[in-house]
Amino acid sequence: SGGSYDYDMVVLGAGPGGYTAAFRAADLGMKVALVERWPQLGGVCLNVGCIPSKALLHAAKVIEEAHEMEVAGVTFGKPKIDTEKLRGWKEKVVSKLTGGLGILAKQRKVEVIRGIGKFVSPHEMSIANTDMTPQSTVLSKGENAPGEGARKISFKHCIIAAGSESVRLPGLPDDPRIIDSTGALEIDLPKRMLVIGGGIIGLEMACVYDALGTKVSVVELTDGLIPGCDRDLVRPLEKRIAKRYEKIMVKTKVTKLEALKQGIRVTFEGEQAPEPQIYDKVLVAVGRSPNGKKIGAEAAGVVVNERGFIPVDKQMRTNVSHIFAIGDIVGQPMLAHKASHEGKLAAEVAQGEKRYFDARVIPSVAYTDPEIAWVGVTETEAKAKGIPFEKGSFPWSANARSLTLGRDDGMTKVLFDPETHRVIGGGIVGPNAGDLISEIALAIEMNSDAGDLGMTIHPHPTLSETVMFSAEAFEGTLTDLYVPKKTARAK
Amino acid sequence: SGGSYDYDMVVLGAGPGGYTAAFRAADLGMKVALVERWPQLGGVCLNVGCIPSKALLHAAKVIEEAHEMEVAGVTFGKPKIDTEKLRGWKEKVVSKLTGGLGILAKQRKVEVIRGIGKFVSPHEMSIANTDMTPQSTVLSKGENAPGEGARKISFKHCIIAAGSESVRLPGLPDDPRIIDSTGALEIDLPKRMLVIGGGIIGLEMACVYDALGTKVSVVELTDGLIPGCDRDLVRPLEKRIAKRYEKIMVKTKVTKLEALKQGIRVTFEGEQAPEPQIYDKVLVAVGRSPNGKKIGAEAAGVVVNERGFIPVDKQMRTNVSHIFAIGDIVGQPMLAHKASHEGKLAAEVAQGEKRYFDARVIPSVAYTDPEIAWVGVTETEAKAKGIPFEKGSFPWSANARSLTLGRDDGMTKVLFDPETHRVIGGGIVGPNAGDLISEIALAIEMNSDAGDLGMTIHPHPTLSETVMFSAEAFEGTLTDLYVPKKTARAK
Amino acid sequence: QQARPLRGQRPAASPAVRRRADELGIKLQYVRGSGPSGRIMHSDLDAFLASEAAGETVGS
Ligand SMILES: Cc1cc2nc3c(=O)[nH]c(=O)nc-3n(C[C@H](O)[C@H](O)[C@H](O)COP(=O)(O)OP(=O)(O)OC[C@H]3O[C@@H](n4cnc5c(N)ncnc54)[C@H](O)[C@@H]3O)c2cc1C
Ligand SMILES: Cc1cc2nc3c(=O)[nH]c(=O)nc-3n(C[C@H](O)[C@H](O)[C@H](O)COP(=O)(O)OP(=O)(O)OC[C@H]3O[C@@H](n4cnc5c(N)ncnc54)[C@H](O)[C@@H]3O)c2cc1C
Repeated sequence: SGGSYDYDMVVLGAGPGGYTAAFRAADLGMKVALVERWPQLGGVCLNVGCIPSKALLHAAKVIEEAHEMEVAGVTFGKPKIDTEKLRGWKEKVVSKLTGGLGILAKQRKVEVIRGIGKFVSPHEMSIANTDMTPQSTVLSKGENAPGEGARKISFKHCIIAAGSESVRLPGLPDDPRIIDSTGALEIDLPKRMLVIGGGIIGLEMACVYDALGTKVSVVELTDGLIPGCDRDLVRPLEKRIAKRYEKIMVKTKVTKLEALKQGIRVTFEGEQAPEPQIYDKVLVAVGRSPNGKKIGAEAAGVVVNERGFIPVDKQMRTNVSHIFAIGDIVGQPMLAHKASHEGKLAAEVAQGEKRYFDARVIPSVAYTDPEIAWVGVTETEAKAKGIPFEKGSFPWSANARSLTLGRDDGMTKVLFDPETHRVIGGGIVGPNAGDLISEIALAIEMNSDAGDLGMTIHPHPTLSETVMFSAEAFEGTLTDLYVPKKTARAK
Repeated sequence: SGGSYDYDMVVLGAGPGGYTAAFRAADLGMKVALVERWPQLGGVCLNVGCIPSKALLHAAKVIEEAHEMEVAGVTFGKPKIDTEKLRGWKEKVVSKLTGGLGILAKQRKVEVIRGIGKFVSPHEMSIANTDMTPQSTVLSKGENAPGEGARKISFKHCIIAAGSESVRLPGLPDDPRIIDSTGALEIDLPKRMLVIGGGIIGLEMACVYDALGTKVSVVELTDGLIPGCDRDLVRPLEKRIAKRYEKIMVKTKVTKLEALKQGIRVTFEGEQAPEPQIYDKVLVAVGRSPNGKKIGAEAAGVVVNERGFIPVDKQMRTNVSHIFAIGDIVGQPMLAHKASHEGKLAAEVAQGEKRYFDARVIPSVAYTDPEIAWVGVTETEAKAKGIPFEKGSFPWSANARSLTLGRDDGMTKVLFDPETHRVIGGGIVGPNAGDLISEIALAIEMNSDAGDLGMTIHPHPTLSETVMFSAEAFEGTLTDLYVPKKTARAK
Repeated sequence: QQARPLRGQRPAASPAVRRRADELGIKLQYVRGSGPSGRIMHSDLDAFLASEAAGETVGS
């Protein structure tokens, strides 16, 4: 039914953006091909991103929780860690999900084509054979070269979902002890490790290695961990890891990495910079760069900017109107749930539906211990942009559920428009923050105000009560804490 | 400022309903006394209910999670359990919270009066000294007797928040091996225990004792566990405990308990009834009965029904208009978050605000493993009452976050009005279900429809995504599973 | 004279709108909702009050 084309829709890249787009397109009746260079579907997220990292983080969490129960009279010995088995378990989780995607593709008659896809014209793509895997991608030099056995397919519509890859720092020695997040997921445990980059990915991996026994240091160029997140949300994490990790260096630059026999010698620069140090491993987690320059976009006439991102409109269309782009390759935030939401939208628009990207907010989560999640306007952003706001917050040290979990270091805050009392943002730090933030996301999308959140009965004892309490704190109706002077707000 | 009265407001009972009412009344400017027979504030919930049970359930959860990580290559030895230390930890959690309440009362200048309160007239209460504790209440025979050193206080308004107590089965032998939930929280571990009553409280305690090494059996009179909850939500729990517990007997009646030297001999009746069995302990968890008949209500002219409940209107007023009643003592569901919501409302109404109880839904949670939570219309109820509904559901075996937690036994479902597509109910079974249900509660209160839930971007990978997926499943737009034949719904 | 309720179903208003209607003594059945899917917003209560003050009938 692709008319004169082989397919109604070709999707390039089978990450969360791509597979979602392909499946939605198929469900809407299109004949769809999904082009992917790796042997399994799922992209970075399932193969070497969200999923394996969260599996390892769960293992880390259980190790910590078991340890913390000692004060409660439940004493486990130090766990024996079989990294090979742990790796195998993590891979089983991944393959269960990627295998599931393969089945879903079959059920929907989405044709999965293995190979490296490149545009050769506005309606054609060449597919080159490859034996690339998620693990080999980053190191592979040959990914820009046309492969063997190339063939061509044509399409009426195309969705580019080719994602991103780890940024490589220029001038690094080629040494297996210098790894990126993909390498870190192999959990070949060093004694002493440096994580370059104090963003979400770096800190998540730091959390895993620390729990598994590695002595971890973190170095971050800017003046704080998790740039973009409010400081008060990061503080409980900082406090916790300051005690646990060897060293956390902010405002510090790594100027040189040398591969020595006894380890990687790292030179630092900055106020807090230590003497050069030798680490058994160095994890480079300084960001991700889009794959826009590697797909022959010029042959299709698709504009790619100098950083490799593909500009799109509110319908996910590139400058070439039958070609869409979604996910990490179109810009920040580089998050799986943004990619899949956009994938769905692009498929629907290609099918002729009049839809636009009009979600107001995209939540962010760091699955560290404690977890940190935020959505909508942050305080930092509000202050920088002069957005008026007031806030209600609730410390988890006064939340019953948190104490029963043996934790008191969490915090929830909700930001409100001072005039309408509408929820405009929120942030949570503490166990399960990632699950809890969804309620605030829904509140924002539904135009809920403080009264709505505060009068919705939340079950007791739960962590989710802190969202309600934050709204009550703002309204001046909170009883679970004493907030002197604040008088109830009329609305 | 109580005019001719000692207090503007006297609150009888300092459980979640009572302390919330007292604090709110004080914040609204009233002179408040809070009468409580136990030495600490917090009522059943904090002292011998929600909080200690959840603390123990957390310990149970950690033990299970640690055990489950063996397949992932993280092997802990069998934990050493020091029940005295565990009890101490649990008590520390409780006293941190009850102590916090004491401080909050002081900060608000709420006068806490220790003693047994009884109405002596519509505007007066007598307070009798007592040394009752949360642990001694149930066994105490003297609670109906007027105590020593009684004094009288007068009030303009009163809120009755005297709560409930465990139902005692008639004709039971008086034996320390026959316990109620309060006794069970002492975790004096037997080898073999029978839990009478397959409701939430019984199953939560069963979960704790099982994890701590007791051989547990459960007997339930009706035809299933957790009556009132949809069967599909209970099934994963049933499956899990069927493998772990010694025996689960439904449609079975306990006809006799005999205290023998070697244990408690229990006689059963019903299709699946076994021979009489001897247990080291028997936990009676067959419900809770309100304390309405023990507060001298007749002296104030307050109507108490034959079961001990106090009828109230939508403003929580009893038949005597300056006397309110809230919480367990006014009826089902007997839940802490219902009590505190009502407490706030009653205080506001007493202060002259024109408010009504108009929350649409009150969530329920069983903190078992897996957790079960539901809110709004259940399928069972919808079918019984002929409420039209359609449902969208999502199995956690296809949810990435669940798999990274090493679990695949959860399920989420959301019920919709077939015409408006509005959310009318929902149920979740799986870890953290209690936290997750709040989003569905908010959706119901906000009149959200399937599109609202489905188009709100939920972070990946989280368990909260299953709420969004359920809405998409209903709408026919789900890509994370294949739902054949269903075509997208127009709205 | 009493206007007819606009709908038989439970009016679609959020908790805060319901609370304010309670306080103002407004029966939501008589209020037209201008929000998505006919939801009653705070502004609809304002409009309702204004129209009442102006002596207009609603529901026509
Ligand atoms: C360690 C780590 C942890 C993360 N954790 C989270 C998290 O918890 N939550 C979250 O939301 N996000 C997380 N992310 C980010 C998330 O993985 C990405 O945002 C998401 O994968 C982007 O999806 P996508 O569909 O845009 O592209 P990708 O997932 O990057 O998929 C692109 C796909 O395209 C294929 N491809 C590229 N070029 C070609 C070509 N020329 N021919 C054929 N195939 C091609 C690739 O092989 C790949 O499969 C994490 C990332 C990392 C690295
Ligand atoms: C084991 C267990 C677990 C539970 N778990 C949960 C849960 O997880 N979530 C949940 O929502 N609910 C749970 N509940 C139910 C919850 O505890 C009750 O719904 C809640 O405590 C009711 O609050 P209340 O304010 O109405 O009364 P209560 O908490 O019963 O408090 C009544 C107070 O009044 C005092 N009092 C009574 N009579 C007098 C008198 N004459 N003079 C002075 N003081 C008096 C009592 O001492 C008590 O402090 C649980 C209950 C139990 C037993």
